[in-house]
Amino acid sequence: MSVFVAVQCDDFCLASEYDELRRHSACGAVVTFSGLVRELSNNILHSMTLEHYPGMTEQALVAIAEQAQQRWQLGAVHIIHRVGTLKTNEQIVFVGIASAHRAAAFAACEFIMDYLKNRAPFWKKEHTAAGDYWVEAKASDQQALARWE
Amino acid sequence: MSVFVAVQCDDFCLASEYDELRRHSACGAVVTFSGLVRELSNNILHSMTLEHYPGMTEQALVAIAEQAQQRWQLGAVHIIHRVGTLKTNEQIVFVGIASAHRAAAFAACEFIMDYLKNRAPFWKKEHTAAGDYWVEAKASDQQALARWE
Amino acid sequence: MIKIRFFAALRERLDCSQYLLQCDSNSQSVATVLEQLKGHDSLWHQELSRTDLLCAVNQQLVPLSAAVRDGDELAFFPPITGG
Amino acid sequence: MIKIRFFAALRERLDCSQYLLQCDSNSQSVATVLEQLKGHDSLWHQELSRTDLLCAVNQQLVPLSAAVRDGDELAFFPPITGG
Repeated sequence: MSVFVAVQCDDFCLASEYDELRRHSACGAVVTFSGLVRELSNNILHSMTLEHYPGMTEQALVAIAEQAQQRWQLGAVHIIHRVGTLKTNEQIVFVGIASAHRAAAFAACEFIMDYLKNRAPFWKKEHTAAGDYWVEAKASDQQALARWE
Repeated sequence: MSVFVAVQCDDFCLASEYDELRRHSACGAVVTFSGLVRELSNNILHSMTLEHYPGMTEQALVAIAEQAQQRWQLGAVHIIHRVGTLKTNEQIVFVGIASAHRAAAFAACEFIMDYLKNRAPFWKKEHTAAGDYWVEAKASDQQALARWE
Repeated sequence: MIKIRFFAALRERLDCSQYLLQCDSNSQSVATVLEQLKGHDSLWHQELSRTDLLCAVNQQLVPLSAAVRDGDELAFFPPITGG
Repeated sequence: MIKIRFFAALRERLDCSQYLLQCDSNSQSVATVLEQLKGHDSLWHQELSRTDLLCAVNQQLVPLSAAVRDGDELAFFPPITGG
């Protein structure tokens, strides 16, 4: 089982991550999640800035990966989260899982995203035509944790 | 909502599929599943041949994509399934979903794989040191459908 | 005529991928056709009696109670193992 | 000394990212420290009274009942919105 975690300003390349994940030859399933800066329907979002708590973020991501590893049989877990200013359609976050079986790969990938959304210290500030504002936490993200408990 | 379905001998490129999926600018989430020919622990698997029912397979995949589309708000669905002879670690199947929200993207991707495993007419024959044999259907694949009903 | 197709392990065991069946009535159930096919010989009888057999009429999965009409394509195959 | 850090909207509203607090006792709860910080002024009192405030001691999420010791790093921040 290998864990790779990165917090970075630079963009990431899904293809490179996938190529590493599929190298685990006992793994028949690779699931990836990519989170992107979404263009809002009213089109007022210009960009967003991601703030984080350096040091704590990396530890939190490793802890989340390890929790997933304890619950499911996984070959590899990759988590990348970007910080800094990102424009519409840019990549924010990547989670990739390699596992022998698809059910474990899907569950671990969704589990990691649900925990990351609640436990990894990142905050989004949106820059819009109407001004800058901090994104409010969503109740749905908190509720998403319930099913894993 | 766009649906793309392919049944082909040729390999596919995850990066190209992903680049198309993330073009849906209202989508904040892209989930991909890749199924690979798994190296068995006893290392006896040389390759496998995938047989299918030409005509029916394409229809079945489109029908599964449409069912997913009816259940969740999706921006794009891509399904690619290979046929012919594949070696260890080669890609067999790809399902990619773009959606506004991650929960829908995860659910639709897993739903499509669960239905594909039971409803799309593909059959695997494994070529091993001990001879060739048809893969037996797994009870776990049938059980996986239950939660969607 | 009904065009009958067999796939995968079933195709290999019957050593037959296509079979044209003379159609007496306008409409009959898949189950009726299956009984006719079982009469072919003891091997066919055994293979086509498997309870896990799947069937499709005009490339749509259907239960054995479904109707088959003259000109239809009927297919039998073992449980699916793709993906 | 306890090193206190604020992040995101809280950091902006307090206009403060770091704050060093003289530590009187060897060990105290996060809640006790929080009460001390609220005494800073009415703005701090208001902002640090929010019920959705999260806190970390030495970069681990903890409840307000957790202990803080001399030399620890204590952080307060609003609910997380990454991913």
